[in-house]
Amino acid sequence: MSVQREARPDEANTPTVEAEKAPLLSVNSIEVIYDHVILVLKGVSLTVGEGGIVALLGGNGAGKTTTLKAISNLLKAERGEVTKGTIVFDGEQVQDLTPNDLVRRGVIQVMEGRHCFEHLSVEENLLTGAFTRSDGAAEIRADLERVYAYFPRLKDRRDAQAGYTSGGEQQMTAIGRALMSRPRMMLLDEPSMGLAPQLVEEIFDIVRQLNDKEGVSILLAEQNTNMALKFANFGYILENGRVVLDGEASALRDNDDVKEFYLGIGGGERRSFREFKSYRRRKRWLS
Amino acid sequence: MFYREAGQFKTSYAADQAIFPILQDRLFVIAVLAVAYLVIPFISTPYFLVTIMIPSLIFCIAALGLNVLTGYAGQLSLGTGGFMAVGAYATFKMTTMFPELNIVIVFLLSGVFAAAVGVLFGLPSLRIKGFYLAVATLAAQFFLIWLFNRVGWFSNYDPSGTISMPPRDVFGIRVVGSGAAPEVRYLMVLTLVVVFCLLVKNLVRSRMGRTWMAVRDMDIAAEIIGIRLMWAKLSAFAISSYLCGVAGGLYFAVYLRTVETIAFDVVLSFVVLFMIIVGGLGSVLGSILGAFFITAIPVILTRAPHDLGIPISVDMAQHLEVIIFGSLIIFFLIVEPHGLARLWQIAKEKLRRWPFPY
Amino acid sequence: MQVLFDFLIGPFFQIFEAPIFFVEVVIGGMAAGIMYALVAIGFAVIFKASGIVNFAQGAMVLFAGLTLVGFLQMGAPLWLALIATVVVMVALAYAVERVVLGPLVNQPLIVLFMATIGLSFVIEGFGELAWGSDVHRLDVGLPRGSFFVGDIMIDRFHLVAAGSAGALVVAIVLFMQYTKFGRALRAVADDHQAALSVGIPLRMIWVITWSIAGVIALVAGVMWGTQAGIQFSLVLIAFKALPVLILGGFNSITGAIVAGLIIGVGETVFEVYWGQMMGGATENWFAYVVAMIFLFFRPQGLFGERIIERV
Amino acid sequence: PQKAAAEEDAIFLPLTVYRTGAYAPNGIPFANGSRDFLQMLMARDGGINGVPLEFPECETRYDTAMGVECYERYKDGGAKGAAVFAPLSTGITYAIMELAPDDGIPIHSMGYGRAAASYGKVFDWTFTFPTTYWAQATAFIRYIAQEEGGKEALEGKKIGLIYHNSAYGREPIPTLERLSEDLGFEFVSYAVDHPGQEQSATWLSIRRDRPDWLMMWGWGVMNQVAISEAARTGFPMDRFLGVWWSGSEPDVRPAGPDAAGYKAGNFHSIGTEFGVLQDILEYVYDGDEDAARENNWGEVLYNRGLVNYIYLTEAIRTAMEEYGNVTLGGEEMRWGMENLNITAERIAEIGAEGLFEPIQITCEDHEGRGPVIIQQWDGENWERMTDWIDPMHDVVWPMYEESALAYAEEHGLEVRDCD
Amino acid sequence: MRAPATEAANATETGKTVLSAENISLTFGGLKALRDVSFDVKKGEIRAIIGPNGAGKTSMLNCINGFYHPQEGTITFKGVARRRARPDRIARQGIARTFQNVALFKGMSTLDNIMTGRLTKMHTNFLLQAIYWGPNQREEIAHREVCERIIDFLEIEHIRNTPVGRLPYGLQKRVELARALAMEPDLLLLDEPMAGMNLEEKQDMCRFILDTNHQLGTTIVLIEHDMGVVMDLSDRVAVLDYGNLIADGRPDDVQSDQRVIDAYLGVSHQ
Ligand SMILES: Nc1ncnc2c1ncn2[C@@H]1O[C@H](COP(=O)(O)OP(=O)(O)OP(=O)(O)O)[C@@H](O)[C@H]1O
Ligand SMILES: Nc1ncnc2c1ncn2[C@@H]1O[C@H](COP(=O)(O)OP(=O)(O)OP(=O)(O)O)[C@@H](O)[C@H]1O
Ligand SMILES: [Mg+2]
Ligand SMILES: [Mg+2]
Repeated sequence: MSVQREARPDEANTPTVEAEKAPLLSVNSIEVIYDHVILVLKGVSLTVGEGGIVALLGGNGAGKTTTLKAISNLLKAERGEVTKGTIVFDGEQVQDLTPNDLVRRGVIQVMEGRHCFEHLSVEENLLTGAFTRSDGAAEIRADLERVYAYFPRLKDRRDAQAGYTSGGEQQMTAIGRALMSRPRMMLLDEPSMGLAPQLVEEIFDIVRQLNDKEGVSILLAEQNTNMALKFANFGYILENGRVVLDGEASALRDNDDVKEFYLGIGGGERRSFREFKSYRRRKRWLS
Repeated sequence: MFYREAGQFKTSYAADQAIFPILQDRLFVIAVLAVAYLVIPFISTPYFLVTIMIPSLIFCIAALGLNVLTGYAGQLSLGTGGFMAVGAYATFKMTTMFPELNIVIVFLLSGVFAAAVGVLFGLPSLRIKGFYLAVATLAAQFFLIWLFNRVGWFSNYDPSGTISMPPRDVFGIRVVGSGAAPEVRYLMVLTLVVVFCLLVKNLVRSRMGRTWMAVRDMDIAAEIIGIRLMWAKLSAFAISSYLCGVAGGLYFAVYLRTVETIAFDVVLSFVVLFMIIVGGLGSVLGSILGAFFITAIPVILTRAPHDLGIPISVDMAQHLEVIIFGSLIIFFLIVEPHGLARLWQIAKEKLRRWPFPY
Repeated sequence: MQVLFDFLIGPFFQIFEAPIFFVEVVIGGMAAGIMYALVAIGFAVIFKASGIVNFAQGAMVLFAGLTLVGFLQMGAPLWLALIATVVVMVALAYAVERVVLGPLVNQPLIVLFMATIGLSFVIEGFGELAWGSDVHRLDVGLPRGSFFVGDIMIDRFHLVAAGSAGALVVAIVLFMQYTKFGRALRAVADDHQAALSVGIPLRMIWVITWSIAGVIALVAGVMWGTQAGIQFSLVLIAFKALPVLILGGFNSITGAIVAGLIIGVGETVFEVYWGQMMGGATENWFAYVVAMIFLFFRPQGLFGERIIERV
Repeated sequence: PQKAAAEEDAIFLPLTVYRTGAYAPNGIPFANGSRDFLQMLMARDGGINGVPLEFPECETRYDTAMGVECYERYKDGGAKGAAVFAPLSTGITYAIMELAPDDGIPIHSMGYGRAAASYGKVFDWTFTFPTTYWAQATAFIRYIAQEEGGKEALEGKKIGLIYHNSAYGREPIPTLERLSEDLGFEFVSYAVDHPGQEQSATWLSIRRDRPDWLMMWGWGVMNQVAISEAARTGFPMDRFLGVWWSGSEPDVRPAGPDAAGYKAGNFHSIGTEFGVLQDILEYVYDGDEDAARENNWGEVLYNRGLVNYIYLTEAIRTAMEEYGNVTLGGEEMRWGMENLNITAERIAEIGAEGLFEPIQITCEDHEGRGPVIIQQWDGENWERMTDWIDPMHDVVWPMYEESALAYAEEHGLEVRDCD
Repeated sequence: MRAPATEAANATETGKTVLSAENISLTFGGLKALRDVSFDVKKGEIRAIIGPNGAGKTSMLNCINGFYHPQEGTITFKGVARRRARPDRIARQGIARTFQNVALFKGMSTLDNIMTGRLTKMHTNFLLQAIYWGPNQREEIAHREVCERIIDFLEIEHIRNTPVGRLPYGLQKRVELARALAMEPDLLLLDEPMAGMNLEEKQDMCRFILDTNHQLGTTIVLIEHDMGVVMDLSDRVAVLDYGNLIADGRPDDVQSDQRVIDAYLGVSHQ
């Protein structure tokens, strides 16, 4: 699987190229408020080009999940709303569409924390992903096999009730379920969370393959900065509901601040976790 | 800006843990109490006292009870009517068996019987959860009503099984039964409500309350941090039914003065449940707001056409009332699923930030 | 001693002495049970698809019945009245979704439950407002009267009830288990947000579910209405369906019918042989107490899905 | 509409009705009868002896708490407060009985409520005329005895009672138990819980016990289901007797022809031929009989509502003889009720000849010992089938007294001296 | 906070076994979640459990704190063997844990959540609680002080009164740790405490774990998928795969074990 990595040259997209061809998704300074009072996003803008992999990085509570939910229109269910700004997908404003419309247009989100349908079997979970499709049972069957090929473990557990599968299995189910909708764009919210290292790699590989072979664009919210920057070609860093830094993945990787705070290799080599004797003194771009 | 905590620093944990740590809240509560004690009894008509204030206050206690169980301990119950019936019949039996016993003590004691019954019917909660439990508690509701209907002893063998409250005095003042002034009844119930609110508020911010809330929010995790689920759930049932029992006693003795079992049928359970949901689950304030809201709205709606001079027939009015009442409930649930208490909180939040939107 | 004997042994003597009568009691119980099941299925469908205990099911039974009678009284032929009623029930489902469920997506279930109680008020009030509070006689030509098999009296009407309940159950189970919509329905019940995220249109699913429940309500309304006229009290049969529902497992359609039979037979036998000794009218609590005791051993009911407890 | 002119000095007669809820089918005709009669009085006579009447309706839904609210709302209405309350539900009667004496408002529970309230020495504010459940029970037994061929024939017979499991339904039980001891018949009872839609178990029990006669104290849907079940299980309909609240059109209509033969008690007569009903047709409906029928004109419960207010308006007239033609309050009304004496001539004058029997109320006797009839459903109409039957007053009066005195004891009431 | 790391490390070497699980087998229906697993935890050490997803790590913790009852095998804690005991009893014996999927009490504030950790240590009866003032208040304040120290320690002062449901994931995990610490356990079970955190936060978390271990002498069992963390923090590592214990030993040894690489780490890991 790791062979795949070389297949993708690092020079894929430069910012200028991004800007030139109309981006698939662009989020233009959106503001999000929860519960009518809690202002969470304070003007976030980002773009994802056709076929791009864009990473959304940032600490806890920075607003990554909120951003993704704003795009896929899942905020309403949490009493949140986009009060300012626009979201454009494929040349069309999408803030007022239902999630169903968005899935039909090819935007699907893999939610943070798995959210499998507990009482459905793994296979049924996957099949629900194909809800919006109408291209016939055979196609769906084939896609199911494709997902099983990506995640053999799921094939073993296909008849298990999803509620009783392990965390990793649930994560795979959730991603597989999203794949079943044949998306053009996937919003992945922390796909690596709670996965074994081997699996993390696998999942990122799969993500890249999807991107590569099937042209799925990807917006990826991740804590695992290391991994994310390795696979993405562009990145945004969120802090406190604002984008504080963006740039090409390679550029970000070389940024000193990013190194220090997100990669843990500030000032040279990776340090042991044991060595952080005193609590970190935070340096922030903003705030 | 009007409502600020800024500048009110706490220098001790004791001060931080006071019931109303914020000055404005304290003043507000004092004002409300002053109005309730010093203004309302003197300016309101007996009608207002008897049909709105007294039942609302009595329902405050019942709602408080159910809120302990459902709002704090997370055990959905539809047996409230049954537990209230236990309180009512206990009040009746005790006061007829021991006519000399101070009636307030009778009220307080009758809750104890309800608590015992509550614990018994709470036993299934050790295994059953959520709606299953809710439906199972209906067993209490139906069984108890049947029992009181059935066994003549409970109604002193009244041929129709109806119980009615004999007059009783406290310190020479007639507080219940024929001849009791609405003001006196009101003040007695008000005092009980204030006392119970205080006690329950204290309970829920102490160990007991945290135990309940932990069980409510995630019983598995609660067990794993060392909470004895059985004890936690049964204590919630006990205290909840105690309050419901007292409320039932008052409902019978102070409000209706005579009841047959149907007064405690399942509709009553739903009414109380409405109160805590519309008022706010897990909130003492919510219980109070909910009780007043749900008691007053139908009365207001029933009267509205008459008072406004709209000539519609009573049945039309009643149908409209039912529709409006139902819609109001849905409306409030949509506006704020966490109830009036949360609306109140949000309002305070807004005041705090005023004039800034966020 | 005598009391104990009367209570523990006596009834069995009675059963033994008059076995035919006992069979009739059992049949009577089953008939009652089927009638409960008809209402319980409506609850189960909505629960299965949204995790909501739809308290308004009773009101929907009344509303469906009233609407049907209303159309019949306006002179419509039966088939037209039935179709028109179904249309009204679908419209109701749509309205419910628009006004109540849509805005309450992702709220705690108890809030939704309460909303359905509010809804039941609205439907009740509206039904009575539109069609009046009188008792309406409903006769859609279901067979009445009884015949004898040996010495046992069997009511034709009950056979019809059993048949329609059975047909409903089979149809719904097939739909739930084997169609895309059925699967989506169950997914929605598990996790609203996740369902939204994979593009299941919650609103449409709910309209479908509530329409199905509306049709079931119509069937139940016809059955109950034929028995006792269409009138307000139909709202209250919800309380007869609830114990059936928990005994069978909230989300099990098959459970509803099996539990209906168990409870119907149980309460009838108990009332006839024991209840009279205790002063009668035991049916109301008997079902609940049985369900409660049973749940103690199997908290998810007979056929309910296992309650998943993990950390 | 007519009241506007003289609202100031109108006699205030709030009507507690239930036109909605589970019991509405029975509540509506009663309410219409009461309303139409009073409207007719206003239209025809402008009130009573020139004093107008004001009679707002208040919906109780047959619910005690709502009934109490109605009472509280209307007790001080009008110029001098409510003259009288007819709560129209046993539960509400019980509740208001505790309140009304404090407010000086008499209560009239006509054929419902607490039977023992007939004992005027204790219950000076409550009136039960013309008869009570207890009396009805004895009248039924007397009727059955008649049919069976004498009291002696009751020995060894089995008589059942199927009843609404509430204060109302349980009222006749002590009486029937007493009679079963006295007369030697076996008494069996079957409780049906509110609302009573499912009675298959009950009827299986009845099928097993095979009582010779069955009485019913039912209300609302319970009546309809019981009558259908009786027909279905083949119970001989002409041996099935309902109390007067189980004997109206809505009760038998759903069962339709199957219910033919079913009997019920009544304390007034049925039909539309009475002068007062014709007056209503003329003054309220302008002779439009269809409109009148639409409003239940002439139905059993309609007539009952009407009779109720004939009694009360007669009591008003009686009081006016004492106090003059003025607006009456509760105090005066109570006097009028306690001195009520409706003679046969007066009944004829009202245009109600044969509708009900003469009655006289005294300080001690608030019931008036009225007689009852038995009526029968022929599948389409109710037909009166017996003459007036007197209840066994020698049995019930001691029971009233005993029960009333016990109540007085418990509530520390004084027993009036009526002599 | 000054206890030298080396000392503590030495202590673990010599520490005696506080918990031992012998031949644990756990099945769900047909699925064998744990097969004959034995392992022990020594006093004062940080013991890691790793393994691929679904290997049975969480199940192991569940067995240890009594939420699952293994079909076979015994668990001995502080010398007392047990077979079936309710989780609350075990908590009272001194085992606390955090959960893989945050299991906080969502309706309560951070402070209240942490206070729930003290519940087993509070004793006033309900009447005193209802009256509040007096003994109950004194007790509340005493425990509040303990909790405030933990809040300080974990640097979550600013969210003291926030309902935990609104907190971002990482902070929730920290509150969970705080709640477990408030129980003052002898053995602390941490189930993926760092999942969903960024590096900075992981560093903090590591610091907290180490300090807990050193300062309070708490024995820790840790499940974690971040190999860096596991290798750096733990004294010994057990590796599970499909319910089998496939390796157990010092981090370096485990890391180079071919079976572990195949089953878990994957070829690409350094
Ligand atoms: N439903 C909600 N109501 C109120 N506030 C919320 C809600 N959901 C999130 N927030 C707040 O919004 C902020 C951003 O949260 P969000 O979940 O988007 O962060 P995140 O970057 O995804 O963090 P993490 O890495 O922990 O997932 C947080 O401070 C959180 O407290
Ligand atoms: N209560 C249960 N019922 C049925 N199966 C279960 C249950 N709990 C766990 N399992 C199964 O046991 C296996 C081990 O699960 P466990 O949660 O212990 O894995 P894990 O090692 O913690 O994995 P992860 O790293 O993904 O969290 C999984 O296949 C899971 O599906
Ligand atoms: Mg997030
Ligand atoms: Mg795990």
